[in-house]
Amino acid sequence: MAGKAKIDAERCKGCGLCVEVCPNKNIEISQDTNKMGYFFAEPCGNGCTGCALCALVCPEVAIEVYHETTQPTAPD
Amino acid sequence: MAGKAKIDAERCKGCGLCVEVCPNKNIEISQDTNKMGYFFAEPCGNGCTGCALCALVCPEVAIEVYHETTQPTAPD
Amino acid sequence: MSEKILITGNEALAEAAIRAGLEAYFGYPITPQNEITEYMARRMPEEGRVFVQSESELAAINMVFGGAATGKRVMTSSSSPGISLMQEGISYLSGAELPAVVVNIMRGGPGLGNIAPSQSDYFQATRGGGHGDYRTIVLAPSTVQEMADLMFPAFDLADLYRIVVMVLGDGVLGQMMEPVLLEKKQTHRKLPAKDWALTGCAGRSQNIVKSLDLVVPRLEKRNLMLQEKYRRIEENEVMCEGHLLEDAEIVLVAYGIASRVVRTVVSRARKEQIKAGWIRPVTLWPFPSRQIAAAAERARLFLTVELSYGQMFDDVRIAVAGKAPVHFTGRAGGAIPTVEAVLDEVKKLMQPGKVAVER
Amino acid sequence: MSEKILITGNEALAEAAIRAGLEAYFGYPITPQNEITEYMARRMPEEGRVFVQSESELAAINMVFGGAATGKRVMTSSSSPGISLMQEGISYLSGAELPAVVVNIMRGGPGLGNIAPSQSDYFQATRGGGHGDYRTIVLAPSTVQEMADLMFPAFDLADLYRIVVMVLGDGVLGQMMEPVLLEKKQTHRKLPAKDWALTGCAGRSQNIVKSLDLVVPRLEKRNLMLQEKYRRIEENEVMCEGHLLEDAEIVLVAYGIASRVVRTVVSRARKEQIKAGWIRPVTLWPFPSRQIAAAAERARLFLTVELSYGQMFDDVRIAVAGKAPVHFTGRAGGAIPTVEAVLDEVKKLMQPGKVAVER
Amino acid sequence: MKTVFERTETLYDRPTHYCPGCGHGVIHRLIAESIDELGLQGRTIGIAPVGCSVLAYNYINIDMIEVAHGRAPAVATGLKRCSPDMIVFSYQGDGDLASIGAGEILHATHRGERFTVFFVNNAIYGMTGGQMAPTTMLAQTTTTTPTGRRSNREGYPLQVCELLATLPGAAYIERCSVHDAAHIRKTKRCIRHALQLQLDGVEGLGLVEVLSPCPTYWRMSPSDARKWLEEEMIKVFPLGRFKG
Amino acid sequence: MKTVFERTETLYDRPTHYCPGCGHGVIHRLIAESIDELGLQGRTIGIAPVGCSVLAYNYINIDMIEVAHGRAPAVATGLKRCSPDMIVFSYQGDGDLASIGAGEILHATHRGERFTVFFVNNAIYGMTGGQMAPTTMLAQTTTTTPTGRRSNREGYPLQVCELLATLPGAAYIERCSVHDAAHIRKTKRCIRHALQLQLDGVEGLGLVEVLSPCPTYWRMSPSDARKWLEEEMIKVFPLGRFKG
Amino acid sequence: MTEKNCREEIIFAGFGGQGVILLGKLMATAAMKAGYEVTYIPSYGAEVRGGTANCSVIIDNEPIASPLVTEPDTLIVMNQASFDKFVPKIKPRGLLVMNTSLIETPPDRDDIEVMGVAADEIAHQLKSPRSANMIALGVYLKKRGLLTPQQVAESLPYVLAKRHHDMLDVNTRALMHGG
Amino acid sequence: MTEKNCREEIIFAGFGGQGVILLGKLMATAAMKAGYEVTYIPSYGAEVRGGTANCSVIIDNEPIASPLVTEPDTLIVMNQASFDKFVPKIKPRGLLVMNTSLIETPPDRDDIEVMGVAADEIAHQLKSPRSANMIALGVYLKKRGLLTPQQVAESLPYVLAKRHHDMLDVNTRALMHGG
Ligand SMILES: Cc1ncc(C[n+]2csc(CCOP(=O)(O)OP(=O)(O)O)c2C)c(N)n1
Ligand SMILES: Cc1ncc(C[n+]2csc(CCOP(=O)(O)OP(=O)(O)O)c2C)c(N)n1
Ligand code: SF4
Ligand code: SF4
Ligand code: SF4
Ligand code: SF4
Ligand code: SF4
Ligand code: SF4
Ligand SMILES: [Mg+2]
Ligand SMILES: [Mg+2]
Repeated sequence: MAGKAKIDAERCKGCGLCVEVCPNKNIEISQDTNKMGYFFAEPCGNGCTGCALCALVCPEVAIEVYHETTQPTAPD
Repeated sequence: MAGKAKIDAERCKGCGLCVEVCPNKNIEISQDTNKMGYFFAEPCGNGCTGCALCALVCPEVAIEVYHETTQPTAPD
Repeated sequence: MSEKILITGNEALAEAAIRAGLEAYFGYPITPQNEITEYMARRMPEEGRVFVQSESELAAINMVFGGAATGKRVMTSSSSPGISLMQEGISYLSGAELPAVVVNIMRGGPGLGNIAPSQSDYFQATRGGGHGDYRTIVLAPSTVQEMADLMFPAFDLADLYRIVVMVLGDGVLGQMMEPVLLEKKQTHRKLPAKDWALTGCAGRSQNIVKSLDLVVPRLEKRNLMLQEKYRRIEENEVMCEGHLLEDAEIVLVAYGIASRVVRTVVSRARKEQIKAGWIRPVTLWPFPSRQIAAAAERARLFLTVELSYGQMFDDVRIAVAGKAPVHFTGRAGGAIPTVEAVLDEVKKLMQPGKVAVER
Repeated sequence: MSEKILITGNEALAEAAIRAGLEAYFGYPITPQNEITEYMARRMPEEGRVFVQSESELAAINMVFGGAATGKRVMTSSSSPGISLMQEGISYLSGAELPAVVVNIMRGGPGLGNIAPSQSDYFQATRGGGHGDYRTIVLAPSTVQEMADLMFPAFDLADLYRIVVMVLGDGVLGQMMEPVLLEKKQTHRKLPAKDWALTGCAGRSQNIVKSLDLVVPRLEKRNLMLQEKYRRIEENEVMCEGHLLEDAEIVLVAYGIASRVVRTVVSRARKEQIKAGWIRPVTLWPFPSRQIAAAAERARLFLTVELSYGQMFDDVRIAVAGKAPVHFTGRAGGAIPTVEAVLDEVKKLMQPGKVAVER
Repeated sequence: MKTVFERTETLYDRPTHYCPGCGHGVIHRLIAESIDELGLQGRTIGIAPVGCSVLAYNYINIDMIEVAHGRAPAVATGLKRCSPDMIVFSYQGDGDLASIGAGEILHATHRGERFTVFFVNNAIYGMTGGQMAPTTMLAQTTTTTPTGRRSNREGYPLQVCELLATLPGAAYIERCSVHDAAHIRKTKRCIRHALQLQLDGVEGLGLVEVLSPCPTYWRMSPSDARKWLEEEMIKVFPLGRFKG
Repeated sequence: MKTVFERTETLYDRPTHYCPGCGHGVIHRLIAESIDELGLQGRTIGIAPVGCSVLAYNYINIDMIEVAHGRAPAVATGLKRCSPDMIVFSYQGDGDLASIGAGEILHATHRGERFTVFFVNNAIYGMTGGQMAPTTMLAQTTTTTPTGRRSNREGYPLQVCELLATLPGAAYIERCSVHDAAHIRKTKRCIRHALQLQLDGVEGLGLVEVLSPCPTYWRMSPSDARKWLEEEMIKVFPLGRFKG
Repeated sequence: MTEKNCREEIIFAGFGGQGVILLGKLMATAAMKAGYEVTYIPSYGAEVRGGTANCSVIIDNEPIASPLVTEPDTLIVMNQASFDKFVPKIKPRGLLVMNTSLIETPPDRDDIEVMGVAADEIAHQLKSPRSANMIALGVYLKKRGLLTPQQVAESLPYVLAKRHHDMLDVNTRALMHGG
Repeated sequence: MTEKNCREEIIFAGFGGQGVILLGKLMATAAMKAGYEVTYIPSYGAEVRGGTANCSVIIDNEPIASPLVTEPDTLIVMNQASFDKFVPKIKPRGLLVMNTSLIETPPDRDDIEVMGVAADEIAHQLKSPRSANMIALGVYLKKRGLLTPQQVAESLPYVLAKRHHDMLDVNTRALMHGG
């Protein structure tokens, strides 16, 4: 695992776009709902590469992405 | 004289466009004013060919044109 | 006989307009009246009639201007900010004496405000928010049934007097549902022929629809004719309801949704031995000044209740003309006076020994 | 000391606005106030200030909205139909509490009407032709000198209360010339800092200029604050002139150009032993109700004179509150009541033995 | 004696209120003649704008309506949608159509409304006394551009035909001029063509822009005004067909 | 751990009121990031329109103003002329900019005003519940075109970039989209470029149109909405630079 | 209807997708068909999208003057936020029907009658997670007896959009369930 | 100014190009400079362009209340249409100055003083056809003596547009001419 996507469950609206975009199938929709009543997204598995595509498409800016190693793919 | 331009002096505002356009110098501006206070245009000379250019440019539609012979130049 | 259906005020109004013979609707979306525009978008083409979503309220009122000039029954609808944009157009319609119906489902203001109910456009509706000395007939329904029922006189009055008729509702009336019985088309009045309409001048002389007259005495005369027409309307077209006025010591005056709060207040007050009565203007212009003046002969005081900070209040004061103190209570910005608060106000005013001082 | 110059009302107003610190003018041509726009087109760039001929009145009032939000002194001017188009914008300015000056040089209406003088936009100006419960301060000059002089308090009041100030003139005042002494810039009042202005949030927290609040209690609170402000203005900012009221049996009430007709009428009436006096509201809102109520304690009757069919009449009746009959005389569509006609009306009303019946 | 030229029936025999040498009178005549030639007098509704031509109904003897400044295309939409069998045209100045009414003409074109617009571009606000119009030329002095129009403050002259021709809803767009006899003839053909298209039920809006002199506020003699139009205006507003 | 992606400073850390999958949130982010990258937070004034994004000031932490429906370009003119040193942008929907505000955007462009417009085209009126916009696609059903938009009644979808690019007053016009990550990146570059041009004092208006999904009133899942945008909308609204 | 002064004021509240608006319309329609006077008022939350939704219904055998409900006889509440907002408004001796699947705290009032129902769980068991609203309404109907669940179910076709008519059956079952 | 109650109400009327508006402004300016109170009101005819123009001037040594002139003390009239319109309004014992070059009929009132002047012809003779208005004003000034032609001429530079300052001399001569 080179990266880590942190999803704010309370900010998420469960649109599923991050799930769809993740090249590593590293996000899934939870069975639980948050306080707003949405089934939120949560990271799953260990495949995150820190590519930040999920954060890039998230309409709620609910995702932060971290990288363990030296050369991250920076979104612009 | 093949044609005849009839100018309604009371309708004329003396803009002089008919004078300028007449290929035969057949119109001039009078020394008198009409009831509205304009120095109106009046036919002069006998050169009118009935070409109706004067009527075509007159902003006041103050001119009617007649023709004595058979083939008038119709404006469209 | 048809059955009652549960329907929103906006839809009831729209369907009734169609049954009243509406031939063309022009409008621009705005909450809380979108149901009207959307209903028209669906139903008017079904009926083979005209529906146009205009690019703006300015365009809508001017499409109404054109449609009305052809002699067709036309209307537009909007809510507060959109109605403000129509003020020039309404003044033009009035000056040109074109019949048209304009619906305002009022929302909280000023500015963008919010989409909650309000009665803060009373001045605009009754005094002419546009320029010049003109009036529009203003009808104020208070139930969903009336949202429908008043559309028939709305179009009739417009045609009869060649005037703009404004139907003034609010967000609650537009959005709430009540059981409604919908009328068949019926014209209640004998209406004059529209010989002024623009239908092509074949076989007659030119018709001109206009409001300009650069010659002062002629424009003055036109204005005097308008004023004469307005006097006739004031004479003949006042609509008003009242209850328990025979012995009322306090008369509550309210229209539209506020009048329903007031009815409950009055019946509760009566239970507490307070001699209260109420008057509900149905026409806000012409205003039922005479009816209020009559009540003022007997009543000890008046209380006006509005979803605003006191607009109809002015008309009540003018009608009462000092014969009794006139008080006001109201809320705005989308808030609605509660039965409890108004009842408290009534009790406070009616306290034995309390000298009523005008606000 | 500078010399008097003979100048039109429109130009006097424009020059005074510049001296009062106007920083940006936005406007669209319309008769009879084109001299203002044209004067600004010439002078504002000379002063290095902003002049924009907008594409419409709608754009003009919204440019004013933007300009005002930066904290600059801004204004627009127009005449009746153009002012109708600004109603949404004025409601927004009021809701957002932006200071701005709007000049209306009224012309004959309704609709396109004509370009002759009129006072038929009184309702629109004083009651809010736009939607929602808002007020604008309305200043009504009656001489060319005052067209200039009132521009100083206009800008000051706008800034002091974060409110729209409307200057309500008419075609005669705009177009006529009188000798005028032009003031230097001077601020008569201590003005608050414009810490709400949009100047970039560097070094402070975000400023937001807005009129929306979807949360009803919050919008209601905002409205209550506005109402509180309006009460303060009613308390402190009434301007009014009166003459010969001590023993007046008949009080004539008129503003603007009509007040000058009335002055002549009153002095002629006095010559004929009629005890007449006059009141001239300078602020139409806040209306000098108290002054009129005071006069009503003594006077036998009131006569309101307007270039309309009775708009200020409502305010006079509310103020008099039944203490004396209030009569009205006026003309519109560009016509102006003559001294002779008004004097005749006064004589008729004051006929000994005649019982004055209200219109 | 054969009549070569006389006033057409639909044109009232009345003096106009226009200034000497104004272009409006000629354009009125061309419209009236076209109406008569197509036999439309009894089934046409004309719209007079706010502008010098506000009194057009005093000159053209058909059913007419006077409308708010700039809103003619919205009014025309109302008229035509309610009376699809009538021939509807608006007559609008450059202030009216291109400034305050820009939204309305754009959207009527956008919707493909089926009426005809006669757009009289005289590069000035005539009626209100000579202020800048959107079509005012660069460097042209007006009462609101006393030192001449400048592109960096007031922008460039607005080319209405070019703009509207980009919309699919426009059926026919052409720019003409009335500065001399030949162009007057050509303008007449365009006006008649536009009306004919409407008569034929062609989908979409027809617009004829007519460059027209305003000697008064150009502060020129009628003759000089025509020269200026020919030499200066046409450079910025090229004549020709832009659509249809 | 190195941070690859985090919320930019100028974007408030607050939940939005937008529907799941709405495009507005992404666009807000791109604007806020551009402002921060150019260091403009302290000298920018943003204009929120009337539309779903009316509350934009709750998300973007700069001085902001909320204006009447459609009038943002007029307000921006007032702001920028009075404060030429500030960076001024308007944020407008397709109903706001292309329908009721068509006159204002046209004239601000015509005059060559020097502010920036972010034009969010979602082919619908979101805020009022899904009515037709001028940019609604042919056959698209909305609450006011229940049987689908038809060209012969409501006209063709209005192409704003193409229209405004014809005006000399436009300095920079480009159409982008936020339907996938690559296009989101590209949109960000356009937004930043537009602000940079204003910062550089370039004469004329900059406008970035952003195609943006409205899953709610397209009545699609967020994912389907993105596909529809890519496959249908871009055909009618081709991406690319139209000016500058 | 023969009883005198039978009047019931109800507020239905929850978040956007929970179908409380539908409940209100359903109840109002059924009551209308049963011969009552009714009013129904929707009220959307402060937020444009999402957030909470609620509506008020009045059922009366006399004509209804004010349709506004400030102190409901009954509150049917589906989520925590609405619970917090509306519980204080219930009339003394009023009724609270609460969805215990999403509401954690018990009400801190002892002057009202409280009925908890795990509406979401039950709906899940019925294999119709979107019918939680009907479960709650069923509980209320069983308690109050103003209308029978059967009467209410008969109005379902009038308020449910055509495209959801496949849910008529399951909704009817949910209504009948009664908690 | 010492005389009491010196007040003069004048209407100037003619058609568009005759310069009656200028006369009004000129008279008002000169009176102002002489220390009088003055008002000047232009009034354009019904027609947008052309047609008649007129203006009213009041000169008073007291502050002027109503600036409107309905019955002038003096009418200075340059053409027939204006003559027909305004002659009936002149105050009894008032003064009429009429341009006989363009007005054919004599006034049918015997309660006013009439002064005819062939203003256009005289102006022609002075080689300044556009100065007919000044000729008429000169006649008036000679008659009324409220201000001298010289006083009035001194105000010419203030009211004449800069681009017409080449006409200052000839206009002064026309003013002095006095009919
Ligand atoms: C709402 C409104 N704004 C302004 C005016 C004033 N106005 C009358 S005509 C006109 C412009 C005239 O110019 P144009 O349209 O070019 O016509 P032209 O007179 O040049 O033929 C204006 C601004 C008005 N009548 N109504
Ligand atoms: C004058 C006026 N008219 C109408 C409205 C109602 N209204 C609010 S937003 C809107 C349109 C929203 O559509 P768009 O601009 O496309 O923005 P979106 O919500 O799609 O982002 C309308 C018509 C209003 N607030 N003011
Ligand atoms: S950063 Fe990339 S890999 Fe990691 S969760 Fe997000 S999209 Fe998937
Ligand atoms: S994209 Fe954002 S809002 Fe959508 S599911 Fe993922 S985290 Fe939630
Ligand atoms: S008809 Fe021709 S020749 Fe005759 S006067 Fe006219 S222009 Fe001259
Ligand atoms: S063109 Fe017409 S108006 Fe002009 S001078 Fe000749 S006749 Fe007179
Ligand atoms: S001002 Fe210009 S457009 Fe108007 S009538 Fe005169 S010449 Fe024609
Ligand atoms: S309605 Fe559409 S545009 Fe508005 S917030 Fe929802 S998805 Fe976004
Ligand atoms: Mg023009
Ligand atoms: Mg949109």
